[in-house]
Amino acid sequence: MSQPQLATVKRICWMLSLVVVAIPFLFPFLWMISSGFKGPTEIFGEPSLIPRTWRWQNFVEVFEYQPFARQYFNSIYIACAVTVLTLLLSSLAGYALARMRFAGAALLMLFLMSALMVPEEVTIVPNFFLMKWLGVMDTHVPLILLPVFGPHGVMATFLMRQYFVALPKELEDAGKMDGLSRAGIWWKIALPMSRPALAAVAIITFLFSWNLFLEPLVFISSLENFTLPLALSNFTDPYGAPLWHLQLAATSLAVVPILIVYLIAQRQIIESFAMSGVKG
Amino acid sequence: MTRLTVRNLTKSFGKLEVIRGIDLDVADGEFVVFVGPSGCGKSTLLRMISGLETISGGELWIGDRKVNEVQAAKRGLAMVFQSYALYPHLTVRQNMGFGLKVRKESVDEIERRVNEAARTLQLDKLLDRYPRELSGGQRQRVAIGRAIVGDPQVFLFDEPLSNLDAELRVHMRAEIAALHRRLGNTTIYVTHDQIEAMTLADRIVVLRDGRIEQVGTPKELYARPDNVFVAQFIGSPKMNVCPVEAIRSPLQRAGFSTGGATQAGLRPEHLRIVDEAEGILCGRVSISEYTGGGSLLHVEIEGAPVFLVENSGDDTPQPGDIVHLAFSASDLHLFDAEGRACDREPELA
Amino acid sequence: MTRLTVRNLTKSFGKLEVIRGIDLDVADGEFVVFVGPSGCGKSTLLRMISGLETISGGELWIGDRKVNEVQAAKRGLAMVFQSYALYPHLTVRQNMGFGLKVRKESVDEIERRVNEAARTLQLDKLLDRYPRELSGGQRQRVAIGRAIVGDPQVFLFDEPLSNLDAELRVHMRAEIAALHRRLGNTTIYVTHDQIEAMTLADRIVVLRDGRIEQVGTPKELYARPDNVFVAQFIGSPKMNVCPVEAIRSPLQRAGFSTGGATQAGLRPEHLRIVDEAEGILCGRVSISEYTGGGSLLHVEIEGAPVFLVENSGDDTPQPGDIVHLAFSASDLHLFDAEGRACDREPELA
Amino acid sequence: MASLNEPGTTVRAPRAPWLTLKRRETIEGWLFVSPTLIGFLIFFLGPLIAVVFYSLSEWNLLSQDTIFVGLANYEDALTQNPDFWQVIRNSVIFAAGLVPMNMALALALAMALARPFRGVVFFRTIFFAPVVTSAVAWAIVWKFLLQGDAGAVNQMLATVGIDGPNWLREPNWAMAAVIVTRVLKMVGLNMILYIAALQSIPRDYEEAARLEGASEWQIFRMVIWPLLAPTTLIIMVITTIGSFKVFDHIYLMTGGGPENGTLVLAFYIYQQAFEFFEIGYASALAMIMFVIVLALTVVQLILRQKGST
Amino acid sequence: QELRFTVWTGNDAHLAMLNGIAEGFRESHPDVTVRFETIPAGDYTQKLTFQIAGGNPPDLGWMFEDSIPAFIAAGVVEDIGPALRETEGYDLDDFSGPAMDLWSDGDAVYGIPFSTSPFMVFYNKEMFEAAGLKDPLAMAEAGEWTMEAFRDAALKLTEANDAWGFEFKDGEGYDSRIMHAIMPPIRAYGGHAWQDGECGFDDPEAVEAVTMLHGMIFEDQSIVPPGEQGDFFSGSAAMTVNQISRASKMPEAGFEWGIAPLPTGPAGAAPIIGQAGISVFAQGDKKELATEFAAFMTNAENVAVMAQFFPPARASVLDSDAFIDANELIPAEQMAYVSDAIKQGSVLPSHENAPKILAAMKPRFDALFRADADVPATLAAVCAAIQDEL
Ligand SMILES: Nc1ncnc2c1ncn2[C@@H]1O[C@H](COP(=O)(O)OP(=O)(O)OP(=O)(O)O)[C@@H](O)[C@H]1O
Ligand SMILES: Nc1ncnc2c1ncn2[C@@H]1O[C@H](COP(=O)(O)OP(=O)(O)OP(=O)(O)O)[C@@H](O)[C@H]1O
Ligand SMILES: [Mg+2]
Ligand SMILES: [Mg+2]
Repeated sequence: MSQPQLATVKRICWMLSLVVVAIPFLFPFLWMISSGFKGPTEIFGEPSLIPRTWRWQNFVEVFEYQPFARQYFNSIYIACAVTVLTLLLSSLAGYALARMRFAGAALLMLFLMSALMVPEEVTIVPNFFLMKWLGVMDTHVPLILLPVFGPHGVMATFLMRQYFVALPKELEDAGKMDGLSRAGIWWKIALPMSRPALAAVAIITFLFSWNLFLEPLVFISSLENFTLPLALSNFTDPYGAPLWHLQLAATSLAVVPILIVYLIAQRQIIESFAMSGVKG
Repeated sequence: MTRLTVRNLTKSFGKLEVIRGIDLDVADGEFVVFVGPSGCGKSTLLRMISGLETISGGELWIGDRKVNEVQAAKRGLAMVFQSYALYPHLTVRQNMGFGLKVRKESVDEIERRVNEAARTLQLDKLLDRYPRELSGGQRQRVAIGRAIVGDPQVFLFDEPLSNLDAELRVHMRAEIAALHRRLGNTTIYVTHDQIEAMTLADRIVVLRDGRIEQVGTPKELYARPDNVFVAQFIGSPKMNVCPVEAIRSPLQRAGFSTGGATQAGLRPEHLRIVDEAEGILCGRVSISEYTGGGSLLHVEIEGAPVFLVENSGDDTPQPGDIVHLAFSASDLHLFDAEGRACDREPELA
Repeated sequence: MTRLTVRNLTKSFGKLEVIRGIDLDVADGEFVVFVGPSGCGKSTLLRMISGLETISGGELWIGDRKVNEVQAAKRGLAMVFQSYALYPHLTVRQNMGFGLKVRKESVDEIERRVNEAARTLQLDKLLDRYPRELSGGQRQRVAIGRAIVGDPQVFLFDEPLSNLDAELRVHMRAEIAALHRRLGNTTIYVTHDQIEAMTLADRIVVLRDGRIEQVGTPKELYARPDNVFVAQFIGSPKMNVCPVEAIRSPLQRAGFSTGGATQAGLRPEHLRIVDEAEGILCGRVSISEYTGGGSLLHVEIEGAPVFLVENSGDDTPQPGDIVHLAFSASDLHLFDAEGRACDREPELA
Repeated sequence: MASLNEPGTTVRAPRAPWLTLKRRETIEGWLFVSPTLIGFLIFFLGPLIAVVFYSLSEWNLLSQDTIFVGLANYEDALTQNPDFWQVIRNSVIFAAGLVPMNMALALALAMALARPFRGVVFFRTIFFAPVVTSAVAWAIVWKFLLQGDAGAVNQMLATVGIDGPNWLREPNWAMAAVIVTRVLKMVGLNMILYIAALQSIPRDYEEAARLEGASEWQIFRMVIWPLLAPTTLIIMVITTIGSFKVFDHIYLMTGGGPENGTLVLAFYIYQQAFEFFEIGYASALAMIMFVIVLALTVVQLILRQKGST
Repeated sequence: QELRFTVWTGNDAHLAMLNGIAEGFRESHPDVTVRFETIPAGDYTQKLTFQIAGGNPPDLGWMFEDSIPAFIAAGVVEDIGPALRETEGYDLDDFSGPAMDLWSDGDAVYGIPFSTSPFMVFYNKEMFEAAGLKDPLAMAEAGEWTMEAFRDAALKLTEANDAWGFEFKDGEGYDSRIMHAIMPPIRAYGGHAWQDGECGFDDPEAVEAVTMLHGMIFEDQSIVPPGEQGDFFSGSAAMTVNQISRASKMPEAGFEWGIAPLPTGPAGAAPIIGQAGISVFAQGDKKELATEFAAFMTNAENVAVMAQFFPPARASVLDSDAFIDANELIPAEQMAYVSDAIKQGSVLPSHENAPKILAAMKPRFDALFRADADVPATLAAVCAAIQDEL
């Protein structure tokens, strides 16, 4: 075989093996979406990827069973709020830690970093009482505050700091010479220049909030305040038995838009991860 | 009144003392260049003047205002950075107008001054481009434009040309010189390229390790360096320095007195290849580098380190050839054991 | 047998043709330098020779072996990268021994050859350091050391000195030359610095846009460039080129024939400042840059672009002065409308 | 005007103002970090300290009775409760299974997908997609796919003649199943991090090695892998901490069963706190978890220190 | 004023009925509205606890049978006994004795059951015919519907149909419904789960009952085994056990079906009921009003209304023809069995430490439901595991 032919054969084998590895990643999505169209009885029948009868009303029932649209909206707006707040605070603090020489900065950094080692499970109980004391049980306030200020927020701060440290300093010096205040430099120079890092932090933060499960489980009790992860595990009949067809239809509804957004933005997402300090 | 006065200025980063007491007076309109090897504190000193770096000790006066604790933007200076530091998300026009906008100048005024500066620098056609759409030289010019719109009393440049290629560097160097002649602002310019320093400066400040080694006009530094460091730093290729001991007998034979000097220096361009009769020093060519206009010879002289010799004649010696070198008394630099230049009576007299 | 033969070599990246048919013969032991402006394809050509880049068309022979489809490692060459590409996690010793180790040489043999190379390059004391603990020049030397331990037939260098500062560059350049003289391997060296090319090369290959503009010894290129491009590319500061029209009358007055030439070129170092009587060209100094040994004048000649003039005399004209310039006939370069050099009968005769 | 020649003595020389540039910077710095810092103190550090106190008491959430019991909770966990050690064992097995598998797969995928080729985007997307999918959805679907004989996985295995186990019903298989499905869910993130790291390694290294005759494997083993060490360490720390935090996945897939085979620490804490309402005991467990994670992280960081010198 | 009332149903028909009752209450209390808050059943107790501990308790709520003892023990549910006795026309004694057992302690009443639903066998008539078996209802009438008959039927059903013979309640018999799976046979064999702080799982009766179940699962393979799906309602199993509210699922199923009582065992009939009650929370600030509403909701009239979904515990309603005929899905002769079961049935075992007991039991039962399990030993292990909590 000549070199080019050999290369082609190699390429084909290579692609095939990638495809095989991809199956367990891809199949659940296909199966989930297809099952979302099946009736409650068909799900348990002979498995097949294509539903025998397409049960479109699953997707109607999802919204009738519980205030799913409302819950969907809750998840979106909470995730947005968490993302915006996290970006704001983490970039502020990250900027200061990276760029400003102030007494105690190094110590503060260490101090904050210690949070990365503490799982949320550890502090959830006292936070529960804190939220009770603040009178914000069964509201979305804890779901916004805890991610922003908890370990995840610290992680975001750290990532932003890493990125700012690597940014050329001269632009900021130029801003200083131009008469910008610190806040001005941060807002007008540092932030516009750190789009990749902001994007990366925004993505992880959004996902983090979007997928949050323990906190809503603990802090939210009324249906209309549910977020998606809770709602998804809540398609049960009044006695607690799961309504699989609805659950899977709802799961598809929850996952597909995110996947589409991801597909559209995937190049930027990977780039921003690559360009930001996420790599450590 | 844009004299600049520096008194015993010091700067420490933590325990590391980087600027160790600098005294300097820059006259109104003067073009002063800081040179020195990498890490000697040039940028730090400049940044202390600009206000970007705090001052650990000493005093800094701009005009008759002590500015130690004055914010950068309020010192009335403008700075051009090595990387140009153009805001990538703003157009050229916005970049140049940024400082004025921050200072809340009226839109008309900003427009007027940006246009004026753009005309001065021939940037008119580029005003609506983004920095990434500019060539290196154009960026450099925008960076200067941004500095001049603010009408600063003092210009600061930190290695503004080091990101350009050799050709462009020569060109922009001339432009900066022309600009200074036109505007006449007091200017402080940092570079590690001594050719740049020589060609631009009214006075050169040679820094080393946070201290000033010598201050003077380019000619003074070239002709009468205060010490070995300056002697070797100024001029290219650098001055050949060897222990007097190694060449004492040839020198004596030629009638040069060496006094108490322990080191002797000779610039490559001052060494002439001559006949054996006229020759003072004699050595073997180890390498001969053709440079077009001439060639650069590496000459091994017994007992001394390799001497570089610039030969502009067409009859280039080949490696292995024995050559004889001559120089005039005024081109011989003598230094004492500490590297300080020895007084040369012949010239003082 | 380490001749290198390149026949009509081409390379395309997708639709972009980067190397457009190169023919070249490199003799055994020859030191050939590729120069050319950035992006002209120097690195690509070198990488095609090394085997790191596939060959789109044409033939490549090393010795009498056609190596188009031979793996990089089996072509018997070694390469020194611009970034040195020293493995940061390995000591100098391990870096140098890496190639031998992957080729499963015995531990003793590796030890022996690494030590030998280290001695050649004076790296003995650094063998147990990590690359990050070395200075730029030392790293450079290790990179070369890594190349020579494999005892390659051909050395390839891709801008090996461009990360060093000016001083060190001069020094390392000499070292590379010395090494080549000692080892005598066929060497191909890429640089965009024409001084480096001039001083190192047996022959220089000037590339432009994927094509060879001229091949020749440094002297040939300097003295008899084939075209304007080469003329301006070789030599520093670059050759002054102006339309013949602009200086026709002075030339005629001086008795120089211009034939059918449309452009004339004069090197700054070939222009002499003379009395009005001897002067061929006359202009006003706009800038005078002091460079220590001499000065570089920017001379405005009416109707022509600014001429650079190198003046090594001590009596430097000041800006504003009127100067008269002379040059010898052999230093006048004439080019036709396409930029090709016109034959100069006087010299051929 | 004479005074102008001696700036040090001019009458206009002001005394150094209180608000020196340095002080200003410090004040601004603290202002910048204060929102984060205050939030951190209130919602993180405060609670963390509270946990220490809670852990010293016996406290039932429903009845709100609090009794100070000293170290009894710890004693109970460490010496009395047989479940505790099983939980620790499970957590360790979970981490020990998940971390290497995750990292090996992430690295393999990254190596395959770091350089562009036709279809690279497609594959990167597929491998990253589970990361953006909610853990709940992922767990629910896999729970379904992993049913005994009727599940899609076993059906598929059956077509190639393998009689798959009853995945979620046998303790060892259940552990394997939660680990693997968790790896599938999260490996994309590490893959991206590795891709980013690989892309930041100059190609020169690889090419230099290739020129010297190294095989692909040698290039990986002797050049790429050592250069990836810092990234590997970060990923290892993050993944290890993450593996101790896994809660939702297990809650939804196995509920800790069968036979407590997948009962891990995070879930156990949750169970004690929010199913049995034993706040004190749960807090003691949380402290233990904190210490474990802290110790692991410190060990890993020390290894890094050692590795880099 | 507004009363918050937590429920676990999100079913529109249920909520409509509840709102109707609330509307009725407004006749006497025009300024009172009642807001029914749905908390999903799965997390109900937990969320309710959070609300109480979080200082935001509802005024009233539905309570599960398995969580009420803990709530009583913690003192968070109000004793409404005195108030009910004083309420005019409210006949507390009308509630059947066994039904009230769980909800009262002496004179104190901590809740009123609104749903007392017996577990019945649902069966697929078509599959019984295909297996040539006698209808379970007929067997029951003939007194032949014993555990042996049940096991035998399950086996034959499995052989005759492409389906399992029997499915535990909702297919969750190995997970959240362990007690529903094992208690009917244990009781039928004369055993018990625990009594007076003593574990009963390792008594011979219980062992025998569980051994039978184990045999059905792994020897006969007539019960849907762990990890498999064999949904009765989609025709994959011939019999299941469930409460009558599940009859609402049957019209979709598309096969002939019926309900029969639980099979009898050596100890005779042992009907089992599941219960849910209404409690008033002690921390609420409108306890009196809440109590009044609880009384209103569980008076004879409203219990009859609720009977359409929730089998009542009031003897007067149970005996009424209205109740027997109320369920349009279930024929009257089958409803009679339901009625009987309610009156004679006993509630599933409960305990104030129920969550911990169940959690402690669960892993040991996981071990039980394996083909090679040693039943007596495993049950002994169950007892050992839960003894501390009893
Ligand atoms: N922010 C800082 N913290 C600590 N040390 C610093 C800092 N900035 C500079 N230094 C140190 O101060 C010394 C002088 O640095 P400076 O940048 O002024 O040198 P330079 O003369 O500008 O060199 P170059 O020619 O390389 O730009 C160096 O040793 C440098 O390491
Ligand atoms: N992998 C590649 N894919 C596409 N185009 C490439 C690739 N490598 C090089 N090129 C293009 O080929 C041309 C020649 O590149 P090359 O690196 O050989 O230039 P060079 O002469 O070495 O320049 P420099 O002096 O800047 O190193 C450039 O236009 C470059 O953009
Ligand atoms: Mg500097
Ligand atoms: Mg190149």
